[in-house]
Amino acid sequence: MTANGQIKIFTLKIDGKDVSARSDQTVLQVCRENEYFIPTLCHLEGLSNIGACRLCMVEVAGQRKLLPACTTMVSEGMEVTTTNDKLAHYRKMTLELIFSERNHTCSVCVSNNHCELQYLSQKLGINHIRVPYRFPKFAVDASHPYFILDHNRCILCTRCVRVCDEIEGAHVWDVSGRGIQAKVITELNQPWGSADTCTQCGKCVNVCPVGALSEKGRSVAENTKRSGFLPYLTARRKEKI
Amino acid sequence: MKAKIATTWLDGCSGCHMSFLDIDERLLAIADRIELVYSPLVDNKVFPDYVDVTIVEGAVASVDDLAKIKKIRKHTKYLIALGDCAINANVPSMRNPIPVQEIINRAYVENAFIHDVMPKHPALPELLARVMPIHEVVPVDVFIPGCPPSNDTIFYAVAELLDGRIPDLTSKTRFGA
Amino acid sequence: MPAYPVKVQPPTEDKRWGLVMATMKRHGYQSNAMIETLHTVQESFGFLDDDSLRFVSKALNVPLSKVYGVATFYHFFTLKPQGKHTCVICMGTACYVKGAGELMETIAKKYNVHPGETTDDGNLSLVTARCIGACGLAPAGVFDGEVNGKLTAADTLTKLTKWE
Amino acid sequence: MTLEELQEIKAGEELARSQKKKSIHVCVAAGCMSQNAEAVLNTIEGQLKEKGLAKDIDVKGVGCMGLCAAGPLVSIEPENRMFQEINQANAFLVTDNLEKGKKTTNDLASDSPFFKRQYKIVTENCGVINPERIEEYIAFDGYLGLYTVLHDLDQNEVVQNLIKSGLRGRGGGGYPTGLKWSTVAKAVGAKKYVICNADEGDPGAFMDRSVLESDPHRILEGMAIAAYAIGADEGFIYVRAEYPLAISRLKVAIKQAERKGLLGNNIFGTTFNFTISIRLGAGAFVCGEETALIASIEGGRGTPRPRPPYPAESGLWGKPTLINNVETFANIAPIIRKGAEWYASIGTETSKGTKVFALAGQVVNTGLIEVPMGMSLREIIFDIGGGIPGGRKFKAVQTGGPSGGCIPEEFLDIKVDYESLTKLGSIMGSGGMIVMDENSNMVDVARYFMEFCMSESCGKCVPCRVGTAQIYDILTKFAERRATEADLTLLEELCDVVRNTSLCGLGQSSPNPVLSTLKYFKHEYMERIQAEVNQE
Repeated sequence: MTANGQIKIFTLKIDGKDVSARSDQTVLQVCRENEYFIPTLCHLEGLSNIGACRLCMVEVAGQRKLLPACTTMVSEGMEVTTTNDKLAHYRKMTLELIFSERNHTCSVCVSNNHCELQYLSQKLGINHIRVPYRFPKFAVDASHPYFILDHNRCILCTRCVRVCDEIEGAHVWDVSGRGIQAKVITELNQPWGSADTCTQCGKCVNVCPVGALSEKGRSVAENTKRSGFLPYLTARRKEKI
Repeated sequence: MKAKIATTWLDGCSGCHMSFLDIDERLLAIADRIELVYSPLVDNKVFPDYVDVTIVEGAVASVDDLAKIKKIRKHTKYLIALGDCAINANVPSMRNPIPVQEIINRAYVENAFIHDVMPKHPALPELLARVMPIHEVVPVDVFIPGCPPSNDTIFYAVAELLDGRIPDLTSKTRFGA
Repeated sequence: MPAYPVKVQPPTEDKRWGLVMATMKRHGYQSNAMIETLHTVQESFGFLDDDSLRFVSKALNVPLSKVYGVATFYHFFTLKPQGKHTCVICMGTACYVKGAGELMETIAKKYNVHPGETTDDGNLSLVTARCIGACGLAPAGVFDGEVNGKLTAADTLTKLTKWE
Repeated sequence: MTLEELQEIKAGEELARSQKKKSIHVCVAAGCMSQNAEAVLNTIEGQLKEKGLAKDIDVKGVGCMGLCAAGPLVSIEPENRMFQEINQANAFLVTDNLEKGKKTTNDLASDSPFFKRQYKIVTENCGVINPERIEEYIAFDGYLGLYTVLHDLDQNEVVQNLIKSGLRGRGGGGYPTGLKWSTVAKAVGAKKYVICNADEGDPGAFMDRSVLESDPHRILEGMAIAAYAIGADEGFIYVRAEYPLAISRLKVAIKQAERKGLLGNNIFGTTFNFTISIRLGAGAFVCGEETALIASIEGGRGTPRPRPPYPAESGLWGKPTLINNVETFANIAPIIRKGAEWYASIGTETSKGTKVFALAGQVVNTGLIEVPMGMSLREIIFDIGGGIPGGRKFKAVQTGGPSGGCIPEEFLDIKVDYESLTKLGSIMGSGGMIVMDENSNMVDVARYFMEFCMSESCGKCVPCRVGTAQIYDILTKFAERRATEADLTLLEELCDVVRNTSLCGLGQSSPNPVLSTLKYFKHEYMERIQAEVNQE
């Protein structure tokens, strides 16, 4: 779907309403374009989609399983349901699982009031977490001259890993271990400040949806993220090629 | 008949109670509809046999907290978890990844300038291995997140309950608000 | 492969690096040879240390964090040196229903070591296996490479005592 | 290689065999190997030499004979007299009794139901041929299927044959193999790959390993036929590093096939080229999932990605890729040789052919068996398996490994096929079958499998990463009798979320052991719910 000539225009139904879409669009893109609300955390416009947070699950008529809107391409005549009781329940539960995994203490978090996780919890009507908190023990890495990494707040969306690899081209970040033991690391799981490959560009910090990555020496109110540069950056780079 | 209201705190900073008091003169508006039967703010030291609404601030951190909340639940119709500590154990729970003895030792021996002794008095309640939100111990009817929830939020919640409705606070408050 | 391939020198003079180099060469120094290469490193040196990970990263032109991510994803790889002796207890389903759990507990208790760890004196590594395929002999264990079946707690401790 | 050369090899083998009076087979698959089968082999050879019989009696190591619990196993052919638990000290029992007649203490009835009730297709050469000699495979019509395909059938005919045979994927899902092949065959692309999934990760399953160790050429031939049918020229076998014997025998087999021109360029004098390389797994169950397996072959972390696109369309390095499991490939050559109709005549309406099971746990005859689809669980466990040892009572059988479920006694007469097992809340899976007796506690069993899924979760998607850990914690509460009614509700809800929202099959199926035990053994959960303690 790279050459313009191959792109087709489809008509599909979202929550019963007809909408049009380009064949190179994902269900999520079309839903957002038409102002249907679908929660996401791992997705970020400008980065590759990995379908990992499972918040954007939607129903597609004729499909036995729920599908992540971020990685599902549109097709002609597709019928998408973006929300119903079941989807709302699953989204809430998934978000609760994220909250229970690490130590998300909003009241003392550097991202309080400008955090995507916190925002979604309110938006989805979560006022308490029913699954028990796991309270794992994690350290804070403040070795970098400009930035701080706090694993306690990390939700493993891997936006930092992807932006560093796909946009900055440095691949300082990756994920180590697996399952519930997984965590983001820099180079050989060494202090961030000692990672020679880090260009200190700060993209990872700005795409982090939560308080896991933040700027040093800034107050909570000042630690807002700016991820809007991403689509711009990808568009500029495409121009150059 | 006036609604019997109780308030209490477990492991918290009493900030939620301060916020509650910030309702200020609006308290007068509901004063004739409620009877404050038990609270840190009043003299009664025995929890009554029947309470319509108990508002609890703070997390469950000690054996005393545990016994207290179980007793409260038994004698309360609507139990309200007020504030993040009550709902997600918040700041008190930040000790959870570390073993209790290590924490106490750190606080009272290693970091003590004078009197570096472990506190040992029969009146001191034993700490639980981990601090828990209230709903992990007993069922909770209404959750009012926030650190602390604003006085407006609390007033709205109480007013709704007095009118016989379970308040919907989704748009009014959230964790860390 | 980099545009101008530069042969990366191994971190030490150790002859075993030759085996590692051979594996990489066989795969044309392509980045997808990483897992095969790590296998060879572990076979040759017993575990993967930072120096070897750095070397593999450089030689195959793979980011450090990616090498680390891969090395820690697969449970076959270990980043710590193993003990003088290794005791593997099979925790496959067949062994489990025949009491492998109790075997494991007995050893863990006596030697104060958890599965996947090595005793403080570096003498014994206790390892669990998902299934060593000796289901007919359940519960089974591997003691320094030698498979033993139909184990009892007493058998196991007798074997381990010999290593003390 | 030509057909004539193939036949020459076969004739040569037959001649050599006819020149020996008898042959002694010693099982050298992993189960018996771990009990010193190699020494038994050497001892027998030595004894025959002493007796001056080395010329007349052939001794060879063969693949898995099936009854692993009684190993090391030895047999005298052609009369198929079997011996069990042979070691260096009692090996004379075999060499002293080459003539029929005298019973020994270690005789094993080769006409017992364990052997007689089986139907061998996949394992037809197991226990018969020396896995390290390509000539023996050829002597049993090996590579004839490949020849037939290359010379007599076009690509579509091969695919149609597979469709007609009704063969379904033996890795677990049961997806129709012919359909899968035809999808990859139709995918656009000059470069395509064939991958053999030999990352047998189910704890308690060792079917694939046995086949690889006992008859590796069968897999190579199956892969080559597949490659021809879909238009691939390169193949990979992704095999667990935990299977060193299987790996070394595969390496030997590949080398032999290359030398004989059965792999490489212009196979059987045609334009068909095909090479196979081995890639080692490194201890990650999730790599059995096809997109994770591909990620691993590409050298990365074995994390699955959302499908579509399916590997058939965009697989290894983005190219159309066919992935089948070991047992599936092992069925291919017989289907080609004996015909799709023959194959389709075996089994049930929806599930054709045979299935290999690894029978283990609390059952008398633990080992490897192959039976036609549609045999009942009761026949498998009680006739072939010999029932429960020690006069204890049967409680449940666990099929399908960590993705499967526990089936209670009331369903023992169900005919085993893909659909019937799924209906019971379990799955066929790759073929692990663990029998549990009355002493097994089903909550503990569920917890055991959940621990497995938790530590094998790749960690990419939230429901599987956190959900399995939360479910495990709740099951621990049950095991320790700390659970409440609320925990039971939460357990059921979590299972539902993990099943319906996880990214890959590992996550989606991970609640199965919990759900099936909740379905059939709920009382065991209820018994562990903490009595409401005094709240004051």
